[in-house]
Amino acid sequence: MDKLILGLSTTGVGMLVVFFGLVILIVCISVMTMFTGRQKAAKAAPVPVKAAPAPMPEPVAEPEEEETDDLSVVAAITAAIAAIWQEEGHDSGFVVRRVRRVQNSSARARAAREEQIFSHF
Amino acid sequence: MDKLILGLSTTGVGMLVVFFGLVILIVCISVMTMFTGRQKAAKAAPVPVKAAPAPMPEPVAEPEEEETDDLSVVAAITAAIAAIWQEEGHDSGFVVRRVRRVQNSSARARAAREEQIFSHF
Amino acid sequence: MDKLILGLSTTGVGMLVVFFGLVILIVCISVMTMFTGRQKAAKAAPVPVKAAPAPMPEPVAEPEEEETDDLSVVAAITAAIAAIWQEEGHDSGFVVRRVRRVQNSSARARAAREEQIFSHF
Amino acid sequence: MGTQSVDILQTLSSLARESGIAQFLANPLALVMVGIACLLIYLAIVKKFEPLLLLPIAFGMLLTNLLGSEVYHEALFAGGHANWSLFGGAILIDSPNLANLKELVESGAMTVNNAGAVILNGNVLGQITSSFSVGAQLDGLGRLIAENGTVLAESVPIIIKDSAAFISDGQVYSSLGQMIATAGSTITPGLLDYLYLGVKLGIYPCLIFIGVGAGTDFGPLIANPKTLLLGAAAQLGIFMTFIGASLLGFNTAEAGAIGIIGGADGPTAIWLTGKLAPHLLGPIAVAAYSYMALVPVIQPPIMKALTTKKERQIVMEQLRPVSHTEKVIFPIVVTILVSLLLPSATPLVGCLMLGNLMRECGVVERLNKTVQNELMNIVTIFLGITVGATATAQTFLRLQTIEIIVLGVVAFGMGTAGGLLLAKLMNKLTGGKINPLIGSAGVSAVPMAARVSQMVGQKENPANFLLMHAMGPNVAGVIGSAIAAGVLLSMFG
Amino acid sequence: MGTQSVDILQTLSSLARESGIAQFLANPLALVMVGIACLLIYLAIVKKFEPLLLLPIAFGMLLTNLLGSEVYHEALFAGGHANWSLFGGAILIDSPNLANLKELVESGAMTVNNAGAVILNGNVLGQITSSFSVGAQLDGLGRLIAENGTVLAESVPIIIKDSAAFISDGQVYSSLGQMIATAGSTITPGLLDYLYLGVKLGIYPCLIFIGVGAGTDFGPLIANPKTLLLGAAAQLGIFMTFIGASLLGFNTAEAGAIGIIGGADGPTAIWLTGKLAPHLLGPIAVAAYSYMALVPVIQPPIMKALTTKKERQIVMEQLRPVSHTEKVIFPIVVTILVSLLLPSATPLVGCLMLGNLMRECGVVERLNKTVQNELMNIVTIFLGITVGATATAQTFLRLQTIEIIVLGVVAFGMGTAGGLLLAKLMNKLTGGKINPLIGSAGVSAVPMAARVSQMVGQKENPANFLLMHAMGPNVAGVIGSAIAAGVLLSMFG
Amino acid sequence: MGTQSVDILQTLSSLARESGIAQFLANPLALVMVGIACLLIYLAIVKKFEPLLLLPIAFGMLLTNLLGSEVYHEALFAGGHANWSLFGGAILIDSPNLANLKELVESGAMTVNNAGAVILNGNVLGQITSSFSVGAQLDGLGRLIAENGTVLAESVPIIIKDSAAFISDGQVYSSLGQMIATAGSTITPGLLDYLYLGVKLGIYPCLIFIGVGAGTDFGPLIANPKTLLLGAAAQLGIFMTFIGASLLGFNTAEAGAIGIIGGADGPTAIWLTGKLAPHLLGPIAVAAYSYMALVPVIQPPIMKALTTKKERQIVMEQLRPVSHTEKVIFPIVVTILVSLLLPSATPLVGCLMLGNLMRECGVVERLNKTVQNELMNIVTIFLGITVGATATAQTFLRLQTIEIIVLGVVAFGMGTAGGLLLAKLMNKLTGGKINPLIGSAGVSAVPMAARVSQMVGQKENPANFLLMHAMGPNVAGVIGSAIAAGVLLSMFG
Ligand code: NA
Ligand code: NA
Ligand code: NA
Repeated sequence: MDKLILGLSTTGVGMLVVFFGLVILIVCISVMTMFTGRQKAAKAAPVPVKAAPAPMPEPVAEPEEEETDDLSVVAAITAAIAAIWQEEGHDSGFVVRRVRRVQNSSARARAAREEQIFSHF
Repeated sequence: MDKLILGLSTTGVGMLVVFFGLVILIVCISVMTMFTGRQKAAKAAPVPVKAAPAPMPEPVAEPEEEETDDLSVVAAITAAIAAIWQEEGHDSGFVVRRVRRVQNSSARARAAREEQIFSHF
Repeated sequence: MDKLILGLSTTGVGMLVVFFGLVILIVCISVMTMFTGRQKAAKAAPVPVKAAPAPMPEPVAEPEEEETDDLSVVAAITAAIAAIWQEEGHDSGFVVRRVRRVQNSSARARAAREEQIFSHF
Repeated sequence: MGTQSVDILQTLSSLARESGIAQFLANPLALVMVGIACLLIYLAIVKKFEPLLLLPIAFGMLLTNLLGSEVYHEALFAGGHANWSLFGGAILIDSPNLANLKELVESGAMTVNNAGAVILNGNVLGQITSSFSVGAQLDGLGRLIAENGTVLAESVPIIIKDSAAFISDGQVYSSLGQMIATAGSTITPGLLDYLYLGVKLGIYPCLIFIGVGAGTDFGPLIANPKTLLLGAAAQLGIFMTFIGASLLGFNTAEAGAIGIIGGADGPTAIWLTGKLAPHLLGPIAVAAYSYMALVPVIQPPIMKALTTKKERQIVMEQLRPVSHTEKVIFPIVVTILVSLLLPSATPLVGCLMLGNLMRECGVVERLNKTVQNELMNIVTIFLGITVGATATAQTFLRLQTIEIIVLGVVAFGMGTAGGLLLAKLMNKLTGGKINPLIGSAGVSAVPMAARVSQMVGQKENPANFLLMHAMGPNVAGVIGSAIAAGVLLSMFG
Repeated sequence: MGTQSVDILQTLSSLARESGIAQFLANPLALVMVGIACLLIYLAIVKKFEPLLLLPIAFGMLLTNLLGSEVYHEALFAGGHANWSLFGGAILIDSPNLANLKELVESGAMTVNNAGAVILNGNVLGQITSSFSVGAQLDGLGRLIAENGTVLAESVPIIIKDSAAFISDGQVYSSLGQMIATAGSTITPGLLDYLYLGVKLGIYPCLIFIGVGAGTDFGPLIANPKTLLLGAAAQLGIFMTFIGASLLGFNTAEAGAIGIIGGADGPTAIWLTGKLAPHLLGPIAVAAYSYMALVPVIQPPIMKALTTKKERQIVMEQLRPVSHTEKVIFPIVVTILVSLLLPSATPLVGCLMLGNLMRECGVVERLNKTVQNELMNIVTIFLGITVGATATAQTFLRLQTIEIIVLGVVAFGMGTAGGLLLAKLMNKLTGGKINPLIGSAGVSAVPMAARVSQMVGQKENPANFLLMHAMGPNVAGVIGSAIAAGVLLSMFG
Repeated sequence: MGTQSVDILQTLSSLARESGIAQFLANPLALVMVGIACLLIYLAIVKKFEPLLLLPIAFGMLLTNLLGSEVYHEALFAGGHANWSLFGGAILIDSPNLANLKELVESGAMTVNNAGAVILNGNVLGQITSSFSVGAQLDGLGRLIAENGTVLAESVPIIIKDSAAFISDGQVYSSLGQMIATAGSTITPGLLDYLYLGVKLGIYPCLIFIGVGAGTDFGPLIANPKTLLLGAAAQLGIFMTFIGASLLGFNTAEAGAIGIIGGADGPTAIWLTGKLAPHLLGPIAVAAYSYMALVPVIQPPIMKALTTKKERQIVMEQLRPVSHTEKVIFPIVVTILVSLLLPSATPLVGCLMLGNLMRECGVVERLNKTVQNELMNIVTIFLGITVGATATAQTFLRLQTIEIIVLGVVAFGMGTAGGLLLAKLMNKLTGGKINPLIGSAGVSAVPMAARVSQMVGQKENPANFLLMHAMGPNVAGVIGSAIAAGVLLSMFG
């Protein structure tokens, strides 16, 4: 019986603290959003385009570099071929796949390049 | 003389243990092969294709990523160009080199992707 | 006053040692250059081409792999497309950008490959 | 010729005595553990049960149970902390006259009570926690002197150094009752002993959390902050399991460590268990990672039982976009807030948020990449293999392991139910805007639990895309279980 | 029901007492530090002030000042070195009768003089550096015995272990006068305590220097070796700042550590400060990295003030190509030469040159890649976060931090001036072949200072490309400040 | 003015006394070592002798022999184990009256015999392995008390802490007879001291073996398991060299460490030498890696001498394909089997097979990639540079180094011959199906030895592709030499 009481009181304290912490966090996020989120979101139009229609979340572990590279290769080639084809007058059902990721990748590459300019050890 | 006797007996013990260990390993591999290898090998047709005709062993240290990327780039481009050429009717001694490695690479990329789906930390 | 004297004498000793060290280094580099640099530089013609006209120094921290890959992809594609175009008779203002880096990159890849042949752990 | 062939035979027989076969004959239970390790390897590779951690765990379990391999020594960590003097080569029992010890113990003159006090002829020599320095001292003549100066023994037979051990029959036993050393022996630490220090000192779980933070997108949570409540509700499983474990007879620290399985978060579970009940690391880690892999099996029936078909078909409105600024400020706010409330959760939450800040700030891309990949991979291997190494036959093949396995399912189930029920309530309060299925994602198990929400939802309504909405409670669950771990550590640490 | 609700209330009130809020109320200065940490995070992310290091430093500062987080403990490093026995769980004051201690101290019977000697009734018990083993011994009866055999105290109230602490009012204070522990307590080291060992033991800066060497091209310096002189002249800032710091009342070791800010080289500054004045690590690291980020702001006005428009317009002749052989021999020659002259600089210079040899030799490309990327990134995170963690309110919120900040600007300015003035002189001596602007690059801050030279030069003459010429003094400055660090360590270490 | 110029001169003369030049004048042999280090750097870079390890080894050798650099201290590892107390700052001789010590030693009253026993006036004080705690105790009055309570000395002049040192002329010498410290001094450990712990504690070789396993394809061996016998026969070189070394006067442990050079496997050699004869690490590592690079020079003449032209022309039939399942089960079977037989080989074989399992299982690709690349590269640098650092003039410039170099060639030659002869026998027994050239690949040296088989075979018959067939014995040799190392460790460890 003592053990049950101990368990129940622990549960009480524990759930109280967890809820209390996360409720305060909700308040903080709401305050933060009030100050930064909405206006910025209006200004920064391209950001939502990137974030919103994504049908899959970015997984916890990032995709392997190899995969990323493959994708950018595919996209770069597609773009190159498309350029040639268009200049040559072709227009036969050419499918450009996964171009979305390239934008992401080049954004990262840009960030990385910027970082190289501003930083060292 | 004592040292020679010690040396010879050490050699005796040592070579005996080494041979004993590796002979048992031979037995184990043979048993394992009996249960798994032959049938599976028959079933899994594509695996031997990959492993058998390789003229060079995979070195102990894997090739650098850069190199791998270069190779997949080469292969991807070759494939892309070949596709264009074929559609345009060319057929002049086009050499596709190192396509084998790409298959390997994409197999790895596939494994990596699968891993992302099933696992996290 | 004691502190000032201490400070000045420390400065004297410090700057003396720093200058002494670096002057000796100048002498050593000059001697080294006498023996190796000039002749070799004459022999190894392609090296200056790589080093001299570079408008930007290699930063302390190397560019991200991603960036390197992008560049080699760009260059490889450019080269591939150029090859097709030339064979097809095009010659319209085709711009080959950043080909310099590829040479660098392939030199590294070559070094890496060589290393794989000669070394293991 | 004669001498040398005798030498060979002697050496061979000594090798045979030291061989794994001989040691397995003396301790056949270890073979059972080898079998369990092979089973876990099978589950990791063929069934793809969280292989990134279960494979190293299983291989560590294999190595530690291949007797004689000497890669891991429980004695070095006896009593729940790293015994540095044993690492440094201290002699476990360091006495000129070991025979005396046996006599003293056998005659009943020297006893150790439950509290760990060593009693000789009715005098308390001291607490066996670190040494005799408090309460009794050895003088240079080898005599044992009590606090008040009384000579307790003219020739003291034992010096116990830094090891929460007790003595019986002239042997030293760990607090778990396992024989950890014969008198006079020293230990040469093995590879896994050194690597295990990263678990014992709480380093690996924090480093992994930096990588997890760098790989986590808190956008869905910021877009819809009230889903944080679901991440709180799903922690119910932790505390329900705590009650269950207490009732089964585990002490409070052990019960807390078992409960945290319900957090469905590997590094948090290992971090807390390493502090509260390190002797249970093996079973708890195995249970946590196995159940995380089984989330798609465990959750759907509970989800279907607790929700109606109509609820499961609810399509939620699209999340608002989240600005870069919000994403950058979020980790800083969470770190400060959680620390203000519950500083004991700071190491975990702080590391998670450091990684997330590296991800979102955009100016340290090379650090971000490294913490998510190489650092995380290296630490994962070291963590997995050493956590596995703690699972020896003596600690694993016990009734309590089965109890932990059973309690683990309960933990996951209760957590799922807790999240679902609050989601149902929120559904009612918001007039049907929230699909209760996203509540189950609050248990963490990122991103599996969110995918299960998506899957179950889409089965009822193919146009239903709950994934992004479930990611909110899912990542909230990580923060929630870190806070719960902090509470348990504060209360029972 | 009554008992259990009481339990809940008691637990909650205990949690509230331990909460960060309660601790901030008791120590509100820590909140100021949290604010400073947030400011530094802002500078790192938004203003891009060397974010690779300033972000981890700022986050470490945040974690350490979130009171109760227990991720870093100053006491473990009290006295400037790692106190291993405290890491191992030693009790700080280990006495059967703590009340006596307070009495003894209060009655004035026990005092500690400036030299750290503990004096009891006029007898020197010993130096508080490691323990009482020199000069006085505790016997098994708890009595303190002096060298000559005199019994100093029948029942000694204290045993101080491995901590350069002193005792007052029954509390232990560090050499900085901060209370580091209450009597009888032990410390459970946190994550950053363990990671900080890499700074304290001098490991991280050396590993980073391997990566820096692997990323540095010494070609421009080999092509034009006389630019090494500029790298020497720019070290003037170090020694001028040393004088300034001395005059402001810092002791010689501290003044040396502050002076090294003028070296404009992060790892060198942290390496030397870790050895000479570890209690100043926080402010010095923050100052060094902030000013390195501010080089484009600090240098141009000085450059314009000390050079004429005509000088700034000088176009330098193209550098000769440098052969592979020269580049490979260079690091070996530098290592040997610097060691012959000043062995105390070998760890830094040797590591720099090992990395450079890996880069240039062309046969260990995979090692070269790893030291420049993953190894450097991992170490950078650990270094940054732990250096930040040393910046507690007690050590950071002092007048001396402001003095260090001011002295840091002086250091950068004087270094810039030193390089410029020698470059002007060389310009005269070479008949106008050298553009004095490249002198300012001698302060290191690779490659920012060289870019500033390029930028200022191009503003006067758009056809002026000084970058490669400025890279010579720039990388020379790295070697120069490592040598200066060696001199300071030899003289005051 | 006068005072200050005197100060400058004093400081400069003190810097000159501490300078490398002054130290080389006092110890010119170190200069020879610098020359040898430069030669090895040349071999690594220009001749491409295993540069991945030889370059770090040579640079470590350079750093350690640049006197005064203080990056590595032999004393910390005197007696073959890490002396933790010296790491912690213990004073080497800690006595109130050092003059007494000299007197005692000079008068012959205190002596140390070969077994390390310290004898004072005919009484054995104790074994100098850890301290005087066994056999004799210091009391609080500084007197030395023997086991039986006899006061051995009224005022004992020495306390030796955790260092297998002996005393002579008031100085402490290591077991190798090198002076390791003057009385009263402490050691500040340097960078390589800390990094060397990874070698000393056996961590690095195991981690490298995980990477080697992940990079090794055991397919050819599984396809043709009888080639395992060739991997066994080639270990003959190890034991023949053991005999040779014994006859040259090395003790059994040293002879075992020298013999393992014949295993042609770097990590195995370093692992075993670190355990059996750490003072020989430098020469053995240099010999092992140099000869591995020279395999294409050493093996072909032996191969041609022991085989006929006809044998060398034999074309072997193509290997059967190996299934994924077999490749996954193989590492688990090998780990269990080797442990059953010889648990002392488990750390090496287990790590090799863990890496291989990661490679073959296909579900932990990110771990596989990291252990093969970043983890392996980082550990390789640390291993190489610290193994090189052990090669000081005192340990390297001895006759025994030349003996080891000579024995190393013998080891490689005998191993090659052993493999070839068994392959010839198998050729006869199988009716000519086996080309004896693949036998030489059994020495390990993966993949160089297999390439040599291919090369020699193709020279006689351009259509002869032996590479895949030689990979079987080649990787078998890795397992074989790990088992041989286990046997030697069991017998002489
Ligand atoms: Na959770
Ligand atoms: Na500098
Ligand atoms: Na071998």
